[in-house]
Amino acid sequence: MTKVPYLTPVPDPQARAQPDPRTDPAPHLPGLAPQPAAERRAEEVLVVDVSGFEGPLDLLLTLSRTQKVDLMQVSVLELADQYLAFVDKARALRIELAADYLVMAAWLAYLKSRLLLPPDPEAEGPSAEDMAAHLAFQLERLNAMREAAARLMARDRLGQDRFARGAPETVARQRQVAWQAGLIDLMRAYARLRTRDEFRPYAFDRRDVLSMEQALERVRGLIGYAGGWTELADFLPEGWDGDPQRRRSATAATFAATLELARQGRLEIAQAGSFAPITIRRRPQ
Amino acid sequence: MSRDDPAPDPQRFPPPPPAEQERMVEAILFAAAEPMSAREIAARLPAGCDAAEALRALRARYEGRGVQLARAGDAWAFRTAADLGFLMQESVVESRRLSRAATETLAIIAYHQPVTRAEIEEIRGVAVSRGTLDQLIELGWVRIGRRRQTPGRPVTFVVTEVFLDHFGLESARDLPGLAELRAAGLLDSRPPGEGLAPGLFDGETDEETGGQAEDLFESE
Amino acid sequence: MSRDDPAPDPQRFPPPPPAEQERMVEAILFAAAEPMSAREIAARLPAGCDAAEALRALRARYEGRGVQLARAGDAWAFRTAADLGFLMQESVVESRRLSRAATETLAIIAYHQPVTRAEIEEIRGVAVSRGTLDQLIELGWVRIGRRRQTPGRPVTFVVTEVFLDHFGLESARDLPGLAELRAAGLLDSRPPGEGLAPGLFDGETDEETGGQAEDLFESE
Repeated sequence: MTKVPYLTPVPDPQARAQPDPRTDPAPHLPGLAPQPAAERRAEEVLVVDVSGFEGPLDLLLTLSRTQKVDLMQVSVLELADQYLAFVDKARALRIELAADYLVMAAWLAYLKSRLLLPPDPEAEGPSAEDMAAHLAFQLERLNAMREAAARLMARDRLGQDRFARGAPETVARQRQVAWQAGLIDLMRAYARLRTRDEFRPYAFDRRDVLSMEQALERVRGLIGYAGGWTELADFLPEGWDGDPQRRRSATAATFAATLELARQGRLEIAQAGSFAPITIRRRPQ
Repeated sequence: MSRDDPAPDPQRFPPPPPAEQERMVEAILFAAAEPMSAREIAARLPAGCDAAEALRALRARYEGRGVQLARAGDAWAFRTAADLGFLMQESVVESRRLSRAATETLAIIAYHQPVTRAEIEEIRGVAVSRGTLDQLIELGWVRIGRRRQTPGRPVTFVVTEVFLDHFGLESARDLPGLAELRAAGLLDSRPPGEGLAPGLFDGETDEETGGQAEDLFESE
Repeated sequence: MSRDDPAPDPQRFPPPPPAEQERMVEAILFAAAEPMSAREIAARLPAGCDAAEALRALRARYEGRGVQLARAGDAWAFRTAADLGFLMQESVVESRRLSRAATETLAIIAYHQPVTRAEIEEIRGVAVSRGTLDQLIELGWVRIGRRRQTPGRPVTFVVTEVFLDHFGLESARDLPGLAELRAAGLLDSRPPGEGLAPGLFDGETDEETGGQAEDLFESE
């Protein structure tokens, strides 16, 4: 208990805040007398460096090394004593120990008592020896992984001992697009087109309304034969120029159709003046 | 040179044998990001090495290999053998489906050739964009045929041998008609509730379709 | 299928002779910085080539040279010989030093893979911080493997080809001391007398592990 290797002296943070005379390059600055050695030592509080350990298992592994035996032969009883002594010391120094350190302490105290007492034939669960063996196994396994990590890191590593090509060449990617269309697509497309009319949503048959589609169809067919300027009224289908309602509908639809064809650049529209007859002709190509 | 003093120890050892020097130069040039001159290489080698000799040996060793030790001015670097440059290209074939517009246009040309643009538009009911026809021509599936001897002498479009080859057809006349398409079940993938009246499909030609339009027209 | 035809030409030619195939693989691998699998190499070679055979020949050719053909898992790459690393000290990439937690975690994953987070924690005796695994995954050394078919279906971690390449290992079976560790029973997934002391750690980390595993899975 007197010589505990895992208790490392760490300078008190408060003491560190003051200029350290050992490293201060100018200890003889006016007004700053060198600190007496005794005072200095008092400020260096002995602290248990728990933060240096990665948990109780790490601490146990470090402790087990002080037994200077192969980990296979480590005395778990002795280890339990060492650990409990560590925890006591930390408590005496009023060091806050994380909960898992205390859980481990409790478990080791329990294990120690089980190891010291004669085995209870009534007791259920693993024997104290099994538990001790498992703890030894855990320590050995952790130690083995630590050594494996060190060996791994000591290998000839890429970028440190082994090197990749310094000037890799770029591989040009040529992108080719293969357009996919099968005969089936073609036939489906055609079938879709030629049967489209049959799949138009159902509409009331409005006998006295000429649709723009119908007018478009008609004007498109006739415009090729109309050499010069022709009146719009001449394009109305037969039977649509008598009844006023029908004529109005036909005229509106035909006019809309000529506007559409004019937009497409297929014909030209002219009107001499307001309310004068509208004339159209095929656009000269 | 200040470079000479800090490492006097290598001088005490004899230089490595030539084969080893060659290995060293090989490794240095392989890892180098830039071409290196013989002097730069020598600076990295143990004292007493003959970089020029090692480079000569190395160059001979890579003679005829897939990679060559090339010299550019004063500097040396490994380069892919010129005849293998084609391996540095990776061709990625991306297959894309033809757009609906292109497929429909192609179908119309195949079924109605020779066909004018206006006729295509009439059948499709929408204007055909320039790009669509261009794409089909670029693919080699469509070419421009004779001009139609009608006012305006519009150009016509026809399908090509490449097209027939691609679609496995002997001639465009082998394309199945609507009745056959229906018989093959190709017309059945229709939205529900839009049942077909079989009689309507037998009219395959333009005229007959036009006739139907006329019927609609004059039935009142 | 019409798709089968587009590249019939290379098939018509016999594959290049083996020596030529070796040159080609040499050129391809010299040009690449990252390891390439035999399949990737084959995809760049003319049709009918035997990439595996060419790799074998090439590897023998570079035996003992300054540059070696190294294998990492399924992939191949040229790397400078490890004994010549001292010549390239200028090219050393200053890598961030890994924490002890990170190196231990890496070793545990390499030697115990596939391994769950709970198992890593059991071996180390402390919870694995999120940053540790993230760092290893970011380095490309560790990736997520299959889920373990146990309650909670936790994700497992495995090492990658990048890890093998970095540490100069042909496969995870070549990890130093693997056989001895296995013989000593130190790699057994379920050691004798399980559920004793580790229970101490399990209790506090299990739930968290479950949660983390979910996170990892969903962030994929």
